[in-house]
Amino acid sequence: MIFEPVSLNISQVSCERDDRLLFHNLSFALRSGDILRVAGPNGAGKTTLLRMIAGLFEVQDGVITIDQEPLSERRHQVLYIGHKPQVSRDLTVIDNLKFLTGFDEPVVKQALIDVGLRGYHDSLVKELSQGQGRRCALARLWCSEAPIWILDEPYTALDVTMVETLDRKINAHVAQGGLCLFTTHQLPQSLNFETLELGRVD
Amino acid sequence: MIFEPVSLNISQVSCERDDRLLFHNLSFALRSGDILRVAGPNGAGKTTLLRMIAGLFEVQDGVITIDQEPLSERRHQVLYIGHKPQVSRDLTVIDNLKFLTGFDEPVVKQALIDVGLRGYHDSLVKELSQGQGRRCALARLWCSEAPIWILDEPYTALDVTMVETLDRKINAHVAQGGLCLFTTHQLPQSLNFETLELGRVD
Amino acid sequence: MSWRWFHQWGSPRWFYERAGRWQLVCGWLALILLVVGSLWGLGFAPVDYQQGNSYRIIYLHVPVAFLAQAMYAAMAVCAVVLFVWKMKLADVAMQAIAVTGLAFTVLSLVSGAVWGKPTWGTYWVWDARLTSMLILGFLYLGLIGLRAAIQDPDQAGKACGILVLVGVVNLPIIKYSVEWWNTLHQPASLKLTEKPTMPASMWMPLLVNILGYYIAAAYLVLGSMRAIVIGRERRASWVKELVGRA
Amino acid sequence: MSIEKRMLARELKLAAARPGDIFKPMWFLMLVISMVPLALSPDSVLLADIGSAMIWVATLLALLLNTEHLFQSDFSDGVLEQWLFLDRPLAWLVGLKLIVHWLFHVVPLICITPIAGLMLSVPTDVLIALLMTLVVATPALTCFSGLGAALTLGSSRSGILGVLVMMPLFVPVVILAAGVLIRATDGSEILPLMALLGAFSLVAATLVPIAVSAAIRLNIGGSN
Amino acid sequence: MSIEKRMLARELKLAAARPGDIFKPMWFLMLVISMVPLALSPDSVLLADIGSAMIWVATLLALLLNTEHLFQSDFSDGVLEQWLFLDRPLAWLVGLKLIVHWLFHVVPLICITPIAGLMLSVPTDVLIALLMTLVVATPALTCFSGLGAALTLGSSRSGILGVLVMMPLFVPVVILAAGVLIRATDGSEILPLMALLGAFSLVAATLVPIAVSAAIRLNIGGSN
Ligand code: HEM
Ligand SMILES: Nc1ncnc2c1ncn2[C@@H]1O[C@H](COP(=O)(O)OP(=O)(O)OP(=O)(O)O)[C@@H](O)[C@H]1O
Ligand SMILES: Nc1ncnc2c1ncn2[C@@H]1O[C@H](COP(=O)(O)OP(=O)(O)OP(=O)(O)O)[C@@H](O)[C@H]1O
Ligand SMILES: [Mg+2]
Ligand SMILES: [Mg+2]
Repeated sequence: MIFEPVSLNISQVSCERDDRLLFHNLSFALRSGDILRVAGPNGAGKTTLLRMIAGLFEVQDGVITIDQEPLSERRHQVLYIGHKPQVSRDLTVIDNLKFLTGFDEPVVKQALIDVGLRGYHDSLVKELSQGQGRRCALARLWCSEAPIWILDEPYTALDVTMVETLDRKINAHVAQGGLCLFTTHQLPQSLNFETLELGRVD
Repeated sequence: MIFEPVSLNISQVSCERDDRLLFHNLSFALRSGDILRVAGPNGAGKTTLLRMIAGLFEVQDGVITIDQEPLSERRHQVLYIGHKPQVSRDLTVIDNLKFLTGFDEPVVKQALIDVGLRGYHDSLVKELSQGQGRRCALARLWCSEAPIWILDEPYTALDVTMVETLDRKINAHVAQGGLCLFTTHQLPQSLNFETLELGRVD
Repeated sequence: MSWRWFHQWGSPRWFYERAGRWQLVCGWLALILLVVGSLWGLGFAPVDYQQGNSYRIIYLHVPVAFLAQAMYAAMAVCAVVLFVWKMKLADVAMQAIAVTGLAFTVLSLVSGAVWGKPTWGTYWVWDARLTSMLILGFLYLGLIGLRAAIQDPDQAGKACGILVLVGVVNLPIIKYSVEWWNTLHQPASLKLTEKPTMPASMWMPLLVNILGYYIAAAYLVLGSMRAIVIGRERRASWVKELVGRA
Repeated sequence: MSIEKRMLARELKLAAARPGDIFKPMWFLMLVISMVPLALSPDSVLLADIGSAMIWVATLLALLLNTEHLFQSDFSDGVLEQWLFLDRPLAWLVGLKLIVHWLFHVVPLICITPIAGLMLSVPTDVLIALLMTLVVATPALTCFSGLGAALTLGSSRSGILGVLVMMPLFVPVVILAAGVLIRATDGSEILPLMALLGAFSLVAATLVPIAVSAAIRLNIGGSN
Repeated sequence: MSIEKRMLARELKLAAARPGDIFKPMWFLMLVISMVPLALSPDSVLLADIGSAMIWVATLLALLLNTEHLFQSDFSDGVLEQWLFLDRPLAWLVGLKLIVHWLFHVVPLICITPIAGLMLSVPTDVLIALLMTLVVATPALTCFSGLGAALTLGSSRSGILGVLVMMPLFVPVVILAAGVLIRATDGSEILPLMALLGAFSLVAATLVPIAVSAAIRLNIGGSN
């Protein structure tokens, strides 16, 4: 699959939380093929920025558009994976994924094999280890049709093998014309990304 | 502070979960000054092993002792930090720490400054970012009197500065005669540790 | 009583095979007793001068009511065994008994209600015996619900064990308090220490049926214990072997 | 699969994964109903007098408790925020969830009330009226308590707020239902009141999901 | 600071941080009490007859719902497992927690019952007896529902399961309290029954914390 060219524009966005100025008049644009790492120390506002772009946190000041259209029109073109598990603890791995992606059993099963959860299809999410749960959430990337990926610390809890697999997947995604924004405190080895440094403004 | 010499003995410990054999007849011993990293892929049983040693998961087969005494007698010599936040979301940072450590305001405040949470003393934990919340939990290490530290993925969500600070703290702890067991998928740069590899037995 | 005996009993495989044989014996014995008792009671025992033929529900109602109570006691014994000797089989028994016990409780409630309509003119009254039976039903339900809510079988077993033990301490208190609150139901008509008030031709078949139901209960419990053992050990080699053979 | 089908499939799976959620309210109802004679008196005449009202209040409570955490686990697992990325209005998805919840968790509750009625010796015609009021009124109650659940999602402190907001909304429903039951006991006409109740439920079912979706959006915005 | 002082300080802070937890049960009680006349009939003689029993059942329910999540947030935040590393028996800490819970969350509930009594025109002497039974009986009820909460900690969406599981065990308490109330209405001697209730509470308060701590240990063992 090749995505239509897509562009994400952030212009003059500012954010204040609890009287702390997180970022001020931030502007940048991403196009198909771009990978952007949002970096910064703990509490810099990375998660806040990502949630703003995903439309989960109200933009207080500034404008964010996808292909010149407001975010709310293009929700389904965005795939967001945040800090939370994103999967229901009481459902099996496969049922969770079927709901989240809308794909059928064979596709979803293949995705689970790709993330190394072969043999865990019918386990409940609450019976998985930390990293396995995270893998389950990330399996969505293997059956996603959204061009814009927003990943908040996707490498958390993953072992070395899975980190590499994920890097490969992100590369493949942007090669198809997608774009990816992510945060992490571990420097990815095999990604070709640009960095946006969020520092303490104060 | 210098700790009394302490030793931790794990002998012939096995564990099976959901009919998967995680480890079998595992034996090792740690003494004051040792740092051990428990490594292995996701789902290998690292968390399970650490919880067993901390006395939070029943030892099904085998014996674990501290200074030749059963674990249950020496509970208060162990400090365990796991996957969960370990702090209450509805309390302030400082109240959480005062409860967990039993130290008074000045000591606890210093610890918070050490982990870079100056200015957040009276924030509620739920208002912190992911990494700040983790820092709050780790601040316990700065006012702990337990010689045995068991840390399950302590580096998760921490930025580079804090990772270094934590490394220094662990080094200082073992220099004082403590011992430390931890897991992580990121290789620590400035620690001098031995590795126990947990693989899939099956 | 040697420890080996306990050890053997703790082995699921040993139990599964042995219990199959016991079950067979219990099944036949129960069948014979129940057929004899029921035919005798329903067909040949005399008509009651007050209640007419409707009293014949007694041949179901009374044994089932006895059993419902006895099974809770059996479960308490299992809980003690579980905590003292850490025998997994006791937990299996507890699980099996909870389900069977609930079934008997419901049966006794339903048979009592059906009997209540002709004799008291209503299906239900808030009488002590009936109320404490209802509460017993809720206790069984609680055990089943608790077990269903906890994923890990060992953990679920221990949680149920705690509940059973707390419940068994309370059961006499509940029964006593409910009796003090309101009593209307038939007083015991079969007592070990006194001569029964019923004619022998009425209580003899009842006795046969009571015995029959007890053995039938053993049959049911053994059956569900075997099923539970197989379910829990489904990945053990001996179960795979067994399934492979079948 | 269409999004609607996915939602339904998921709710079915969840209901199957947590069968307790279906039985618990029924069980609660029966327990409350059996506590009443214990606390009051076993006298069946008195019980029959207050029986239908007790059953109504107990059902209301069971429903409230059942709906209180309707969105909680989806919210804290981060699944609810994923709903925003689906190609449907949130209010529509919320409406679906409420309907499914009513079908799976409230209807079984209504089905068990006749047994409760028998135990409290409620006369048959009153019992029938009781059942009818419950069927007609519970959609409104479900919507309102769903709104309460959505409002209280975010912080532990808004707890009181959500519940206080809901309280005045229940009152008209309870008064109307009580009117129906009193008329049923007298043997007079119940249709006009039932129609009113039905209208109330209908309006609630169309408008409340919008409020619920606004509340959910609000709470997602505040979380990390 | 001693461990006991730390526990107490923390509970105080938590109570201050979640005032909703204190007001919600009171609100619930008032809701149930105001629903009863609405659903029944405003006839004050009937209300006075059933009033004290209704208040008792409503308080019981409010207490149950309040205690239902006693350990939940500490458990899921991983704070409860840290209790195991404190240099005190778990049962002792649990006992402390239960006492504090009773003081902060149950006593306010009892304090509000007189208002409920006035609303249902319960006579003053019965009201006094009602208050006394509540004070004496609630420790036992708190302990039992704490046990229910502890037993169901592990299952993620246990909801009111803990309540349902423990409710049958409340029967003796309810019956004894009802006995006291009936005697108070008659004007006869209530002391012996009160003594029985008190004894029950005392025994529960000493033994149940042990069962609770066993249940907590169990659930910590199963979690990650
Ligand atoms: C739902 C309704 C009823 C329930 C739950 C119920 C419950 C019980 C229980 C628990 C027992 C065993 C008592 C014991 O252990 O000593 C029992 C025995 C008995 N019931 Fe019922 N009962 C009900 C209705 C009736 C009715 C309507 C009658 C007939 C008038 C009746 C007649 C008896 C008799 C004769 C016994 C044997 C008493 C004895 O030998 O101990 N029951 N019932
Ligand atoms: N609550 C549970 N119930 C049943 N099985 C579980 C449970 N938690 C974990 N497991 C299983 O136990 C195994 C080991 O889990 P554990 O959490 O110890 O892994 P881990 O080595 O810490 O992995 P990770 O690197 O992902 O944290 C896994 O295969 C998992 O499926
Ligand atoms: N729910 C909240 N309420 C109030 N303030 C918050 C809330 N969540 C975060 N903050 C504040 O907003 C700031 C940015 O938080 P954010 O989660 O965006 O940081 P981050 O860059 O993602 O950090 P980390 O690397 O730790 O994940 C922090 O200073 C934090 O204190
Ligand atoms: Mg973040
Ligand atoms: Mg782990």
